[in-house]
Amino acid sequence: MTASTTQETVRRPTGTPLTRALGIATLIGLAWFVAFGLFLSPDDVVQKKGVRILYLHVPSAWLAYLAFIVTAISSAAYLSKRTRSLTWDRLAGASAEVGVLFMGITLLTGSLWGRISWGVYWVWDSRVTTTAFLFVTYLGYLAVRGLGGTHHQRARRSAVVALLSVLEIPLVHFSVEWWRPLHQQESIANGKLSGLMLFSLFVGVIVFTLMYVWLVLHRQRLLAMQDALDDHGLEFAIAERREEAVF
Amino acid sequence: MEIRFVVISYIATFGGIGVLVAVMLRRARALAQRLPPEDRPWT
Amino acid sequence: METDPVVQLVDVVAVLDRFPALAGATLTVQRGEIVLLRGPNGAGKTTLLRLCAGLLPPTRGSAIVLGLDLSVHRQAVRSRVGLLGHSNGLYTDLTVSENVSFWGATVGASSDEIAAALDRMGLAARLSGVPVRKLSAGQRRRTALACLIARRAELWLLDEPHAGLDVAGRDELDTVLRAARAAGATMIVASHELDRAGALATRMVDVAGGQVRSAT
Amino acid sequence: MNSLEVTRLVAVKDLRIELRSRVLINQVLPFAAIVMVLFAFALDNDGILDRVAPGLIWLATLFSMLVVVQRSFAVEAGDGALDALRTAGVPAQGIYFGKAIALGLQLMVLEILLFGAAFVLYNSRIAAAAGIGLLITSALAASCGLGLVGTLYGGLTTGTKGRESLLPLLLLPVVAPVLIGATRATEAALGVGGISMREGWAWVALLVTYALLFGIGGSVAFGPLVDDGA
Repeated sequence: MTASTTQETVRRPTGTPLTRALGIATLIGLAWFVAFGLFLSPDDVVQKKGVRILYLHVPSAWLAYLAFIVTAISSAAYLSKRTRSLTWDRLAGASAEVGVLFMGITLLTGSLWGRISWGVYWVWDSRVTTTAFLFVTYLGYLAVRGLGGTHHQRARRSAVVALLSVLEIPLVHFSVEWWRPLHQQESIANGKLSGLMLFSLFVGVIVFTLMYVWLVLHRQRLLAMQDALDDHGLEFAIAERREEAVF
Repeated sequence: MEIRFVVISYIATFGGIGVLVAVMLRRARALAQRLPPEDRPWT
Repeated sequence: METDPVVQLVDVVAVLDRFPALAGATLTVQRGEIVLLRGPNGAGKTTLLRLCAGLLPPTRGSAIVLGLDLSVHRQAVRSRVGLLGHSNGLYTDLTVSENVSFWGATVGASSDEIAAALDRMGLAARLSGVPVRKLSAGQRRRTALACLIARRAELWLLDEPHAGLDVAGRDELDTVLRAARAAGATMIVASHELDRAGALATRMVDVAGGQVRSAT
Repeated sequence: MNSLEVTRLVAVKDLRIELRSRVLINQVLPFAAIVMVLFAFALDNDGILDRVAPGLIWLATLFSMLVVVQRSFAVEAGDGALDALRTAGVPAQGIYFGKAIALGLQLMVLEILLFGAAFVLYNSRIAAAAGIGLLITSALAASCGLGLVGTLYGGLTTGTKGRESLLPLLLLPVVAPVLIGATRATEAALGVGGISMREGWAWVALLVTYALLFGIGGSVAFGPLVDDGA
């Protein structure tokens, strides 16, 4: 490895040609998406400008759920003996972090949109409530990841908590649904959106998914570097510890 | 009011993601200084 | 002589929250031996005992206790060793006999066995109905040892057993340990009390920097 | 040593410790009672207390439960007994169900007091004779669920530094279905909130499902969560 390439990889430590291409595609997509979402698409007849928030809201919600599904699957993969690898654990953690971010965005944009369309920031609708619970649950998951211990201790503990959260979600969802059966009408399903609006939404989902993949890849590599650094610290600490011995 | 809310949404969303990306990349660069390249098998 | 090793550690590394408390420890203990670990604070004595008790896994190296590999069968090892650490592991709101019965019951000990355990520690008569909260430090230590006996521990791991006891308590403890030695118990004892524990031990080893050397 | 035997042993041990130390009676019950009184101050409005009583009862149960769970594991961690239980090689399922049973029973005592308090302070009355059965069944099912979940997350947050503050964050979102279900069932039994008796029983079914799911999940998860060494 030459000095110049080392320099290069230090400057872009978690990037590869593939992620760079992905990143560029995401950026172009985002520019396009913002242009459509903010300027090119028309106002909705009923929701007026409020519909532009939906272009953010729906893709973030989709991504948050996708992220939590990925967390659950990677946690299960870590716990299974055949596929036990810290890579799964880091993927679960990275995905949960990105998921929490997108879920926060979902709640924020949702309440702003609600203020415009319903006149209130918050309604105790079942979907909103479940989402809020999910948000808090995954904040708890991230806190559990930070509890310390060796890498495998962290991995096992957080994987178990992630799977327990999966157990919890349907229970919360059904009880809340049953508690408040009233639904706000779905804005997409009732066919009021024009073709261009639907197209903007579609672009949003695609671009946000690309962004998710980029974020998770980088975050996961960052976590791997962190773990590797800890391991090096351990090698060093063992040597240092052995030096201590004066018999 | 609507315009204001729309703008807030867009700024918050992309601002939030932007901050995460900036923090991540800065942290990655700091770590890379202290790690040999073989710990980054993807490069 | 190399017939019945109870503990066989080879180059064991054990990590506590990133810190390698054991950094290549090697130790063999035969049945019936009473090994004294000596060394400064932070040398790794407590971690060595906790490792042998199956409370933490070896990060590297091979650790075999009672013929079972600690990286695989820690659960099985746990039920056959007894660790008496800095704390006694007693329920302070329960009485002496309730504590001993509880721990005895975890291995299915009969009431006769529990009575015998109390008796051997001199706890049978007056003290058995007293809540542990009201006992002196020495009496608590004896109760904890009675729990080990009731649990039929084959290997005793004692971490600073004399710590926190007054002279009378230490004498009491020594009597009890000597009796256990006579009964053929296998023990690993970590202690700073070289004169007391040394008199008891059949062998001494030095622990320093997470490693073990035979004492010269 | 089979798990069933350990379950009995641990449950009896925990309840005996509770009887000796009287933490539930001397500290938790007065706390729950004062919460009920404070609710009355906060919601001082004609007719409101009567209507929201079921929710308040269960909310007070949840908050008191946090204290009871912490106590249940403080007993183990205090003198290193949790380490001792680990070294004893006792099956984790036994510890889990034993502690959950003890916790559930303590919660039932708590609920009886809270219902009594609602009866006196909020003037709550059971609507019909059929309400008694519904009330008892829902309280039983809810206590089981709460005991199982509380033990699970209590075990995770026991031990090393500063974990105790994590308990409410992890536990409160998970017990939301119990809060909803038990409150609706109690409303049906007390004849407030316009919930029919049949609907009340449906909520009990949810509570039972909850307890079953977390009983199964917890029996698998408790061991790995409490035993850190792997």
